[in-house]
Amino acid sequence: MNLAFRQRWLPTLVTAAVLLLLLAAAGALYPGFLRPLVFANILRNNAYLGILALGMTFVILSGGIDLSVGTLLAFSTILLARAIEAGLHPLPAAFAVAAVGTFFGAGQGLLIHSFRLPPFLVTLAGMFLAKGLAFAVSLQSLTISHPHFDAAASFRILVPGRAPLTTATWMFLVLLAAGILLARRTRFGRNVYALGGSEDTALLMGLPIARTRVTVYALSGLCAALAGLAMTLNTRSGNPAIGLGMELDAIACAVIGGTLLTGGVGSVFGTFLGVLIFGSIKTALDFHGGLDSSWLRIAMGILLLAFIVLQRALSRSGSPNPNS
Amino acid sequence: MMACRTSSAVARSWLWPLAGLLLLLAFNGIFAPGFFRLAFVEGRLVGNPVHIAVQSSKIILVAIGMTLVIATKGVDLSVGSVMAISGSTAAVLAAAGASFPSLFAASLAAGAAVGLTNGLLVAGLRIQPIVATLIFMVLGRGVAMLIAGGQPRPIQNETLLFLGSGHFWILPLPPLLALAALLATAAVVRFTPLGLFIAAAGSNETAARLAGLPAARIKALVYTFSGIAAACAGLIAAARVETADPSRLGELVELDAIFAVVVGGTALTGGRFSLAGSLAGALLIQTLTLTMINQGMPPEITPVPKALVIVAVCLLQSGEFRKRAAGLFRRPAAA
Amino acid sequence: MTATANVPLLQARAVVKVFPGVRALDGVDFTLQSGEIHALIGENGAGKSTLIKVLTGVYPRDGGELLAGGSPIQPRSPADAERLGISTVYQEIHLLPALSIAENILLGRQPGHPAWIDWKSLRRRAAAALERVGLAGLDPGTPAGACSLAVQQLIAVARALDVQARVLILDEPTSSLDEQEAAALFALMRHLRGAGLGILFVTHFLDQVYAVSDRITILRNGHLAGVFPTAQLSRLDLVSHMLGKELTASGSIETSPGPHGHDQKDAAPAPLLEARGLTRRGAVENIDLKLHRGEALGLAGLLGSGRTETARLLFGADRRSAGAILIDGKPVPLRSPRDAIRHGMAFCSEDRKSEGIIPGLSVRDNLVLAMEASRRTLRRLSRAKREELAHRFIEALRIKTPALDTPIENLSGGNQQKVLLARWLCLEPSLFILDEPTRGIDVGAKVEIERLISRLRRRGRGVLFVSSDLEEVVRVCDRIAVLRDRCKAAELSGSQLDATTVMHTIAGADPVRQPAPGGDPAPA
Amino acid sequence: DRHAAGGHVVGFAQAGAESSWRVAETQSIRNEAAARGIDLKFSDAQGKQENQLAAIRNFISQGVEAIILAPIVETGWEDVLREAKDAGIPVILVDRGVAADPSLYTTLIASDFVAEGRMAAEWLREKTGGRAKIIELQGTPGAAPAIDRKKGFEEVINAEPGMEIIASQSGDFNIERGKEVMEALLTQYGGQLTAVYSHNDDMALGAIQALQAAGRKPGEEVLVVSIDGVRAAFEAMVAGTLNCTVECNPLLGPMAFDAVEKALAGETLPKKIVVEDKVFDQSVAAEVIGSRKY
Ligand SMILES: Nc1ncnc2c1ncn2[C@@H]1O[C@H](COP(=O)(O)OP(=O)(O)OP(=O)(O)O)[C@@H](O)[C@H]1O
Ligand SMILES: Nc1ncnc2c1ncn2[C@@H]1O[C@H](COP(=O)(O)OP(=O)(O)OP(=O)(O)O)[C@@H](O)[C@H]1O
Ligand SMILES: [Mg+2]
Ligand SMILES: [Mg+2]
Repeated sequence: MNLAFRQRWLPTLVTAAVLLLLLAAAGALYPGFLRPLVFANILRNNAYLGILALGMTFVILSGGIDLSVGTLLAFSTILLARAIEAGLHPLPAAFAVAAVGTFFGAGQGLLIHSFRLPPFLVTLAGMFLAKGLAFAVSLQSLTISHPHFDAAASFRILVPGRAPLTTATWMFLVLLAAGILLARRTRFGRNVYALGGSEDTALLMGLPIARTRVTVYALSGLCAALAGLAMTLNTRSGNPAIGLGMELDAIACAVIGGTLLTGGVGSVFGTFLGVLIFGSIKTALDFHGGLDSSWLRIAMGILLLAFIVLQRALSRSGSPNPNS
Repeated sequence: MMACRTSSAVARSWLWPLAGLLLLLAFNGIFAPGFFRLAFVEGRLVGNPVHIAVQSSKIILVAIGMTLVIATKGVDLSVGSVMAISGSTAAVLAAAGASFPSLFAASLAAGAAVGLTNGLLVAGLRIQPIVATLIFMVLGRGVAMLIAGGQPRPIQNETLLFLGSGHFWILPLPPLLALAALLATAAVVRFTPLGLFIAAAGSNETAARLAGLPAARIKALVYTFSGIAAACAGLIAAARVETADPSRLGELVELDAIFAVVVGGTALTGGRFSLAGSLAGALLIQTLTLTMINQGMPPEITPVPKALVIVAVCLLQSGEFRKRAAGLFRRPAAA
Repeated sequence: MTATANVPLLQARAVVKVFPGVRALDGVDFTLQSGEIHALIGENGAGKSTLIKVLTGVYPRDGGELLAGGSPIQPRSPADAERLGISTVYQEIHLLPALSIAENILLGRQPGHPAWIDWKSLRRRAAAALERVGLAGLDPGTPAGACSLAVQQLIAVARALDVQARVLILDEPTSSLDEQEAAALFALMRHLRGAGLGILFVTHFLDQVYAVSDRITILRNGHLAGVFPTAQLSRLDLVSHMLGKELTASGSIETSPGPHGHDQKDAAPAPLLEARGLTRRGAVENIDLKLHRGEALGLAGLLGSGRTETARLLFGADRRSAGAILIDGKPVPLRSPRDAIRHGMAFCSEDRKSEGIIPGLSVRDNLVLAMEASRRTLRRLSRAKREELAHRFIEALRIKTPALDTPIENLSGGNQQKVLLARWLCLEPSLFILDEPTRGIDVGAKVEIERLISRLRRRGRGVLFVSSDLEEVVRVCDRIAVLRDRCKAAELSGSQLDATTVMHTIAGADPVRQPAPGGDPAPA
Repeated sequence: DRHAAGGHVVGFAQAGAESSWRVAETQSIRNEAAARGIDLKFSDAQGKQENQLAAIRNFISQGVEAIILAPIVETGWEDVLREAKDAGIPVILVDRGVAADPSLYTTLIASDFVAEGRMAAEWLREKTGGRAKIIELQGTPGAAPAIDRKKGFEEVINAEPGMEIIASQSGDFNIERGKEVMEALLTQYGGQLTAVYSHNDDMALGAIQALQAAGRKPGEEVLVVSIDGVRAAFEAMVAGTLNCTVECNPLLGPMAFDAVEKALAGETLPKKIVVEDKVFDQSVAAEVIGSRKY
């Protein structure tokens, strides 16, 4: 293996290996686990999280962080529900919500960039703001009922094994593919890596820093809105109180997938694997079903920890330049 | 390279949250008559300023540890769960009849153990701090629930209860304790080389290691300290309401603490920290909460002003913003 | 060059730049003609890099004007400057270590559709760009961070050359290059000059100034100290203008106290430091070294030959996979820099940006850091002591800083390097490992460092000296170990200590030519 | 065979473990399952609806025979419930209804939160003769019990000219916030205050501490009413600091499994089984406290 190949693929391979190990272990322990249906459910149940983590990956790659995505998702769901309730057709409503999310993110990006504010605080403010706005739209959750929306929500393609791929799943997969291309194949994507690697360097290389940074947060806002859309497709309702702590889950997925919080290193596909690891652990715990609330949390923590440590150990033993 | 910071601006970054705090207090002074009224009840001082001080004690305690952790370019999300563990441990031991010193030691040891584990994961295994401590946020909550059996436990130890609601002369104990801890930490950081080491390890770990600093040990130490600080906060918070609720104690405190620290001028990129700033930040956040209650704001929209205050303080702190704002005022004059 | 004296390619008039506490540029004029190589010379902190950053829009200027081809320009960012045909290699190496070499060269101007990147032609173009700077063999897919500093510097040059520019600015591009690399770069520069480019070139090597430049602009303390055709300015005058004082020919700028130390007392039987079979997998193999008290040992070799790796292993900065290190004849474990420091070692890394300075901390704190770390107590050095140390070294090394508590990243590159040297000097180490300590340091300070080394030797300390400047290595050292292909190839001493012999040994004097990792060794 | 001998496999999708009330509910259901030899698959959603949805799907794909769901909100269950129905798995809802087609679930076993609020208000009206200045401590904004308990309470109060809510703030259903909010409100409204209404016991306990610290006499001069009926509330009533608590019974295990067994036996059940909530005040506290399990 040459250095270039290793540097690029090793983290992903290691993460994939960890995922396979996890699935194998779960399959051995719980007979019904390794079925298409269960996979389809993991995808469907984590579609919203995957979409959030996708946007988050770009933000983290650029050296930032976005804490607002959880509540922005909630705001999007309730806004959509309210809009449809007010008589708007779901399609323009969805576009409007996506636009609101994008603007929200871009606004944060503008603040962060033009005044050199810490992203952590700005998006923390964004988190509070979106929460307040969500409750301002409606204090209670709203059911969405519209024939076209219901059609979209009930659409599914059954793959062998009667495993349903729903609209939300498709949204996730399509966005994932787009995200991979965006990160790998476009100038914007590469500029994000450069910006996260070193802002000074990116500036001296003549890269468009302002545009890149604002776009990254706008993209994250858009992803949050789309995740909200996926969530409403899953629940056929808007809920202002949802999304609690989701930003942390999204960050965790990105990081498990090999993205470094210091920026500039990571991949969108890695994040996908991270989401699958996260989702599989939760599913495996549901299959076990014998733990009480306290042990469930402890087991969740220990499993996550075990797999992260394993990932570290594997990538360290395979890395070309083991440090210290 | 490109940042043209002057050292005096770095040293005085805590002035801005203080300015924010004073502004907020001024707002209350004008729009909430009687906000500052103090009274004596049974020989003790009560009133909003006292409440702010008492209610922010736990945030201050947590923020002390958080400041040092953030200075090493890390973050500790497990503090809330550590509070729950420490409070539950104390409650359970007290119910079993343990003496104050032993339950105090046990609680702090529990906090230190979680902190040390975080530190080893971060410094030894090089797991990213946000993930390592996120895991302990989930796991620690489970441990706390396990210790307390899932139920809130009454605190049955007089000394511990005294720490939470006792008074020294006319002043409530919790803020005094928090302040003492802050001053002690500030003294250690100032009069030993530890402060320099923490900043150095946070700013450029490789360089620090090559200069002979035990960077990994410093990190582990800092997380352990954060665990202990959070454990103290847990004891005081639990003692103040005479109950340790394993599922609620310390909930979301990490956000408040990080807010206090970062608003206080400590950079999340490491290398620069200010304990005084964290103190100002903690008081700011609690004053804000109290102001909103005082203004009768519907609880569901309280997050909005909170967001606005965060942005405002950030902008005040931003040299870039001040420059532009100054330019805005200068331009018409020039025309 | 008189023939081209029509409209200058790039011109600065009375440029002013003020930083808190310093007027970095104070009314500086500068003119670059097409078809010339123009050297910009000055002491550390004279304002060279600042001028370049003003020219390329990194810093907004506080006064004066810029013109290109006679018309005023207002570059607001390096991107603007690039659009105006100005391509720049900045002083500190600015590459993205996690990205591939190819991307580092072509970021921002990747081939392909405006949005899509065509990776295949990107790699091809990068390979071509690498070839121009003599790195033909290098895989463009390798992450840039895995390359040695010298290779990185060449990659940065390759990036600048890829632009269709009329002006090329090179801020200390040769600071980590060895002579052959530098010579290859000069050939390239001459070629570009022939094509009508104007090249602005900063270096602290006077030889290089005379080797390539047509004109010289000298800066002193943010002021213009003069513009001269190179052919009409003697070295002595050049240095006088730089330093702002008259020098007599005997002023020891070129000649420094050489290693008269062959009279070292061989009384001490055990060497101060001995390495036996030092090996780190993938880096160096089986290195044997001996360093006696009062001796300076040089490490010479091509880039990538393993000098830095050897130095790091000796200091415990990396784990060795085999071999032993003995101090005063006793094996010591040396598992970390801390261990090494405890045994009296000091190590000045070649990469001051990522392994040296601690940004955010003041000059004073950076300076006393190692001292504080080496103390066994939890007591801080007293404030007075800290100030005293800082003042002493600021004076001794002539460090130019507005104040003691200026953040170190605000110092010029050379002054940062001096602070790092001071960091170790105040520890009074018995064994000083210096990896490229003179990188980016002005002539005056270089002499100062050479003096310092001989002073250390006289006091019975040992010095391990790594430098790409062979002349310097020969001047400073009593013995030279030559590394080739990550193994020790030879050890030279006594009469063998002259640059040509060392060069031949490095290149593999025997008929079997060892290809250098990045290209072929240019003919001597 | 993973099925318990002679028993059934039942999944329980719990909302979280955020309060002693919730923990008691979980305990009751787990204990009852153990007592009946039922293999219970337990999932704790940690307060997140998305986890709960995932848990139900995982129960379905595992092939459980019945599902008990304690929904965290009312909306958003339509699809999973339909999936369960398609798979032939009866779903028993506990402690909160859902906004979905009633044919999708077997039955709902729950208290009526609005009625609880109403009962608290009625007790207060009776006790004060229709004259009170009340501070209300709300639950977490947006939570169904908070909304409904506020609604029920206001229904009664608004019809009563002598009763007025002078301030209403959220104490987030927890003791610490309850105390903090009360401290803040007391400096402002302390003079007029005659009663405190809290959406759960924990906040009421915090408020009592705040009142005491401010030199007031909760239970005597300031009446304190709350909802849930946890053990600590009874202790406070015995101590005379809390006046009344409306029980919201979390011990739903027996009822839930009765329903499960009936559903599995093919019997039809009423769509709603209302759990009778009782009002307890200081007069009965001492007798009842011995029988409190949680
Ligand atoms: N970003 C900055 N902030 C504050 N002061 C600065 C900054 N950059 C440079 N300076 C100051 O400006 C002066 C000129 O620095 P400059 O980097 O231009 O020197 P130089 O001639 O390039 O030196 P060297 O040869 O060491 O690279 C120095 O005194 C330096 O301390
Ligand atoms: N051509 C190359 N391709 C890839 N990696 C290289 C190359 N040259 C050096 N390296 C790597 O760069 C690092 C430093 O190299 P090394 O210590 O061998 O350099 P050196 O002999 O000090 O030369 P110099 O410092 O002048 O570059 C090592 O990790 C080495 O593996
Ligand atoms: Mg320079
Ligand atoms: Mg080297």
